[in-house]
Amino acid sequence: MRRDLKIYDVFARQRRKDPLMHVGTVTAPNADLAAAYARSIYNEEPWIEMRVVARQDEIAAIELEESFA
Amino acid sequence: MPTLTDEALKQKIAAGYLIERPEEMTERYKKALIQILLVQADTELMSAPAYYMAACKAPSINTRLSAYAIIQDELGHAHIAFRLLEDLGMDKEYLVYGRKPHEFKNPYGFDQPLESWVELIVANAFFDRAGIVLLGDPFKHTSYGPWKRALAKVDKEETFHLRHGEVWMKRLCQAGGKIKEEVQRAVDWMFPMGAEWFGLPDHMKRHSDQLEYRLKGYTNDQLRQQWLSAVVPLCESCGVRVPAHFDPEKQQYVLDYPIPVEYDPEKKRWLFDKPISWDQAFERWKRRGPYNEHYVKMIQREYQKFMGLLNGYGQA
Amino acid sequence: MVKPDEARVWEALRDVTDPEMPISLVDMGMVYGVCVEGDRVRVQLGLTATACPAMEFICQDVRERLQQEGFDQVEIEFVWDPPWTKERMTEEGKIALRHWGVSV
Amino acid sequence: MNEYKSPKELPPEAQGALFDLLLVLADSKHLLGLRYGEWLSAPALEASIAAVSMAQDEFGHARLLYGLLESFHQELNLPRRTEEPSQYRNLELLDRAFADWTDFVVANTVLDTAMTVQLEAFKESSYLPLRQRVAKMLQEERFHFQHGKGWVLRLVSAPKAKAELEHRLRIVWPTVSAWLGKPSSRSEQALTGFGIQDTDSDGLRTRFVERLGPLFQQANLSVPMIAWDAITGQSVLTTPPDWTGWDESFRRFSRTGPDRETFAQIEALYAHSYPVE
Repeated sequence: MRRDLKIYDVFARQRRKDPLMHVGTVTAPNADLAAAYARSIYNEEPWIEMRVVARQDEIAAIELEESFA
Repeated sequence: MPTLTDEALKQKIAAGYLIERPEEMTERYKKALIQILLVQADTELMSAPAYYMAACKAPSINTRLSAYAIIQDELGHAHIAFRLLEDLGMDKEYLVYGRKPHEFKNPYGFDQPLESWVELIVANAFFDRAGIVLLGDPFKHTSYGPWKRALAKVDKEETFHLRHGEVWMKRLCQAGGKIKEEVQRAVDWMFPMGAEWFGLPDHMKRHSDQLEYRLKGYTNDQLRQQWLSAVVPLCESCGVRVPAHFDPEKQQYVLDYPIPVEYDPEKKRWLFDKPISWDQAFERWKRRGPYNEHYVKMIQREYQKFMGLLNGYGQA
Repeated sequence: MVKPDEARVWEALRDVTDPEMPISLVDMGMVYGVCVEGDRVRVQLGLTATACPAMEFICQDVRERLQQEGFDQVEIEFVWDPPWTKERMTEEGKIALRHWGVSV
Repeated sequence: MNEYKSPKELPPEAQGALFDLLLVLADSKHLLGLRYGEWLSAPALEASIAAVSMAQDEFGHARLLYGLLESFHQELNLPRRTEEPSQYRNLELLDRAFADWTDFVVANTVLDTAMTVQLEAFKESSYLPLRQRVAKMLQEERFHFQHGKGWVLRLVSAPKAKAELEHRLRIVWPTVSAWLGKPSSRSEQALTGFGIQDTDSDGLRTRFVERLGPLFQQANLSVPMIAWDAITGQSVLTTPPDWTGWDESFRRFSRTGPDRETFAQIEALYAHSYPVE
């Protein structure tokens, strides 16, 4: 991926009582574009709130581990 | 982490395990996944310029709007597939803007010009139905978690495209006369295009990694059957002829011509009396249809120029 | 007190879904008002977006469903004020239904 | 203040001025929709998606505004309009396809914002049908500016792209700034006098500059028509438009209308035999 682009995770919810859930990702050079892109790509539901966060700013508190179950 | 063998992976998948990250895959699994995702991505991407071409002939602001909504959805689906490929280590920018036209893996149907509103409608009814059938399969069966989740959105939106196609097809056919004849002409070239979409029949197909890794669950013939069982009754209810019917003995839909047959893309005409081998059909696909270059250019036109502008003073 | 005819229209509109999502127009909060006069009915709808690509489908479905209910003339009026917002969904729809005496 | 529920209730001079302005807006949004929609070839797939999405918003608004015009019963005469490009009243910068992505970004920030500023002036309009529709349109416009802003910030990170952007801004500025209306014209007096819009054209221009100024400032763009007043912290317009050749009812300097290619697409919308509602 080009160095000037970042991956952003997109979270949204439909109702006040719902938690924000992960709905997808976008790549963008800045936060304004990430938000505008997210809004036009993940428009399948009438979300009441949508947020984007740069993946590089997320840290794992619990890391997904391979399960042998 | 212990090295994962293909056999062990297959066992886990058979037990219902969902793969979430590249580290959990074998090379072979990854390769098969990339292959199937790339076909999806390219198909969605190249449907957009084809639909756009027809959208410019939309007969009102309302209809143009619905055509644009469909184009937006298709590009959105392509984006999702390319994003998934990016997470598997592929370069999304190169895949969209760097490849040569003939390197795109979309079906032959989206190498064809869609020249009227009627052709857009029939494409919605036939090609989007093919898309729903093909993607409904991994949505239900796939062992790759991120893909399965992403397909929820895709499935929802394709249902609208289909409804758009089917409602409009009925409306156009009810109008009768010249308009219905136009629908018939579109159906005549697009129906066999759709039937061919699903590829080699099962009895000719070698083993498939895509099935064994449960990237998908249905065979080509099963998928083609699903498509026929939606499309043939639609056409019958519209009073439009299609070269296929339901065979009560076999309890399935059968084609009235030997598939595959030769196609004349200039005249948009199938030569039903000229059967060809599947190898010859694949040859035709590889040579690409008449609008392959045009459509790819519609997507890529500005990118190089723009990167030049950005990079003019060494900006990466 | 709601007229029985209007309650019947609300109930019928519960069968009409937004073509883009399987939620009835009522639960979407898109039905702003219903007015019945004899075999004529006027339905006020708020669209989710000015560019709603499903506008024609919605009109057609509403017309067909209400003609089944015996209304010869179905008039559809689009309402933009107050604008439809996502918060009109479901809960609002249910409140409206209860208000009109239809069981939820 | 009076409230007008239909064109009939409007004083004649206000009726004419509002009809003109609504048609200017409807045609401009229609054409902006066409232009946005042409960008399947945006330099990023995500931007193509945003472009098609914004195209739909503009079409949706055009549809709504054309709907408002129907009640005027003035000769809209669509068939004649489709034969004659010069009848179109769109913002003249939309007459032909954008030359490149920089043009798109300029339209997305500057042209689109001018239309939004005009719509905002109807929020408390005395003309009820318009006031009722404007909130929805404004709600949908918000992300257009965010998209434009994101691209402006992207472009100015590269010197060559930045210079190009500044160059284009200088070209479009006089036209788009004039588009907000001519001071003391009869139509402006009617529109503000009867409370159809809440400020005069210079008031609109001030808002327009205040909206774009902070972005230009943040992006460190030099746009000579706007100056940053360090004392008030506001952006101010330095050069008023030159009104030579201005036609206030069309809000254009030239009456040529959209070019042939564009016009062919508009004609397609009416020249058909399909069963369209």
